Amino acid sequence: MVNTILTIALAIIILSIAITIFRFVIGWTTIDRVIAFDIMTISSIAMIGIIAYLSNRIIYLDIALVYGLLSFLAVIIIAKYLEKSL
Amino acid sequence: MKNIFITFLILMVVWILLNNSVQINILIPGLITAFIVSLLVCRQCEIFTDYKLTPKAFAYTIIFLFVFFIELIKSNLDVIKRVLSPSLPINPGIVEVKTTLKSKFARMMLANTITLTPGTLTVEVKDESFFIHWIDVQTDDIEKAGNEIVKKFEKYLEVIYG
Amino acid sequence: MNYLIISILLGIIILIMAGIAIYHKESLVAIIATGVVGLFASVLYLLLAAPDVAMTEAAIGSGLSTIIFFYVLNKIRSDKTKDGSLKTKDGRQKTEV
Amino acid sequence: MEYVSLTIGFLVILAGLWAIMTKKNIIRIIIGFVLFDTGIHIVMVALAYVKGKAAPILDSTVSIDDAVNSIVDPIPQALVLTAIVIGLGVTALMLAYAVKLHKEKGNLDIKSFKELKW
Amino acid sequence: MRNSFILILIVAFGIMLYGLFDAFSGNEQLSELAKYYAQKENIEKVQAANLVTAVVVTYRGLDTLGEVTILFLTAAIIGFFLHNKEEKRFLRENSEIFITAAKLLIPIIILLGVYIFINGHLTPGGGFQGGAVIASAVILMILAFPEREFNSKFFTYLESASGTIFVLLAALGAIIGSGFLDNAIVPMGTFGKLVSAGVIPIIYSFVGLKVGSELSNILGNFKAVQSDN
Amino acid sequence: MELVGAIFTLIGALVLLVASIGLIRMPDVYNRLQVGTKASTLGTIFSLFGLVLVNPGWAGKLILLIFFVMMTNPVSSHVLARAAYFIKIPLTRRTVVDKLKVSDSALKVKAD
Repeated sequence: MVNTILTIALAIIILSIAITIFRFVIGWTTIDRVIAFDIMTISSIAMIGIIAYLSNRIIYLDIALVYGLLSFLAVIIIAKYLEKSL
Repeated sequence: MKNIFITFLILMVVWILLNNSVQINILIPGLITAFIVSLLVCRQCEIFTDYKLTPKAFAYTIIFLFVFFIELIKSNLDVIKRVLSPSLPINPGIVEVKTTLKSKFARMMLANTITLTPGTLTVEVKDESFFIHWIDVQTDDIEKAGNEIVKKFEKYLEVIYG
Repeated sequence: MNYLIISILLGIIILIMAGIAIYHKESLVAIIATGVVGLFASVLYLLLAAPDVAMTEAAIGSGLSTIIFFYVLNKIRSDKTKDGSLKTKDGRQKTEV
Repeated sequence: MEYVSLTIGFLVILAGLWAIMTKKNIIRIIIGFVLFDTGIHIVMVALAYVKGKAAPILDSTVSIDDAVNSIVDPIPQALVLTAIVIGLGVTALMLAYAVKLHKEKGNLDIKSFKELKW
Repeated sequence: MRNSFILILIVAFGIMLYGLFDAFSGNEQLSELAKYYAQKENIEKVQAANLVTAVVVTYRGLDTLGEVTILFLTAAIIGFFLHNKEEKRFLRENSEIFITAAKLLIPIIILLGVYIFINGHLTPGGGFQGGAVIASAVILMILAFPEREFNSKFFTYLESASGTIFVLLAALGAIIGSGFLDNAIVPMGTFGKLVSAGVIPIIYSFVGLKVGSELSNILGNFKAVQSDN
Repeated sequence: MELVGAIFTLIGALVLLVASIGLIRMPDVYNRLQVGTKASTLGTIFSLFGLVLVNPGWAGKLILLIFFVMMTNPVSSHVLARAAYFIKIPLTRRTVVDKLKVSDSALKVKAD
């Protein structure tokens, strides 16, 4: 039962990532694309958490931590690049 | 000195949470690492000086977290309502509010809280003015907007950080 | 556990992103798309039971190399605006190199 | 699942090769190289997968006694791990050359570098 | 015209890859070498719970040494190519919020990096990933405080020191133990705990420091070359 | 208890879906940034909190992850909004007031 619900949640997250990709493709400005990138990485963190539960390995959560760190850094560096103050 | 101690304490808590256990053979490398790291970065850890180590501050931290979570959930109901309604009821604008907080850390917490609560997003911080993008502008007066957005968190942060 | 459908969806995402990385006309978007390819490849490694590789790909292949790309792009752009061959109009960024 | 991953890997390799061969901008060529690299890594990890087995890290879910029958192949994973780091080094080196070339000629079009053309 | 030739080439390459794909029929069990590595007595001899780490550090330890050398050469060549004296540039001030957040996050990120490479024999991760995380802490520092000078000399010394210790530890294995990179030169500890697997966590820590300082040097060089416009 | 946690996770996933829909529907960059940041942060927090309820043994790392997301995501969106305002991405036509433009000296470039 729990596994079924979590699998459905995983599918919904993938769907939301697909919708975000639509914004990434048509995005009007660069900032829009960066927002889409941010949401994709944040959603991937939730996705990795659910995959970790379904595989029953706590060690997968380390990867989610690294993900969170690097998405933060990438967004900051893109913003500073756009401000021309890198 | 107090800075190094607070940094060390925070790093120890992070280490225990990372390892997810409190055995002695995990704690000892953690102690060494946290000590070295807190000595290495102590040049820039003056942000923790403002935290008051009193029971009252601790109690207010918990109340603040509670209020914050309620606002977070309210904000998302708000966002969901706005996104899913067909007419897209938005009325955006950038307003200015004033804060009296001095401590850097408290100001960061305030900005983060503003960003995560209903319909507001911090765009620029300059001295004591916060410029906030508000998705549903009700007033453009500095005082009234301040009452609407900032006051409910400011009173807790003032007690916690002084 | 059957991850088949999830891996197919991830594969479609990766291929779309690779297409954007090759064919989009702004270099900045191409670089972000390359980073996203690395990111979802890392989730795919996780499904293929290789957490070590997933962590390496997330930290190095998708994180640090994107950062280095941005430094280089910044360097190239700043030269270009200096000799005035590619002026920025108000607001819209021209980042094509 | 390993078939799907293998297909994705091969397609990404072809996309990267296409970018390397057709693009004129040096930055795009380097992007093609990165894609090629990622594709090869996906292929190698997919070849290491064993049906229905867990990651090669022993803890409470994978016991030491039954390790042979319950883990996937660790050797290609170790090779890919080193290959990714080397890939970063190669990419950084190529980008450094790109900066140098840009300083020489003022642009990055591959057609304007004719000195080594025979 | 030229593109069509390339297309034909790509299609030929694709057909070749399809041949590989066709011949592949999923693995049902491990290969012979992997079976040898996964046997109980061999795992107990090396004592690393993470078999990938066991392969990287002990069985294929020389590869790791060569790889670290390649990274060192890359850093040296990039430093040689891009060396510029850093000038003062006028940058826009950072947001105060971002600076405060960076001050809070930098120690936590460094601690995360140390956790990753100390636990390399128990959890996924190890020297290379931990080094990358430490390098990203350094880049966060560069981004948040652009007016501070990047101290590349410190990283050079750290890198040489940890590289030397790595080689010395490996050679010590050849002198005391049974061969180059033998991990039984210090007490082994109990399997699955943090203090176990002999010399593996120590070697991986130094690999992590070395990789971290090398990557930081590369990034610092790329930052320094910005300023000559 | 486990069922409650699973339902929490499902709600989190739905909130993430709302975030992506909002990204499509909103009219300008700042509104998209608002919706994106809030909904994605809360969606992730809900999902991870649901996993805490499902499997209390993992609480340590998951709480650290929640803390990390809560600290970094608002900061990155603030920096992004600042950059967007600085490079003069226009606000939508439905904007009623822009106080920042009045005191625009805050955003003058010092040199360059």
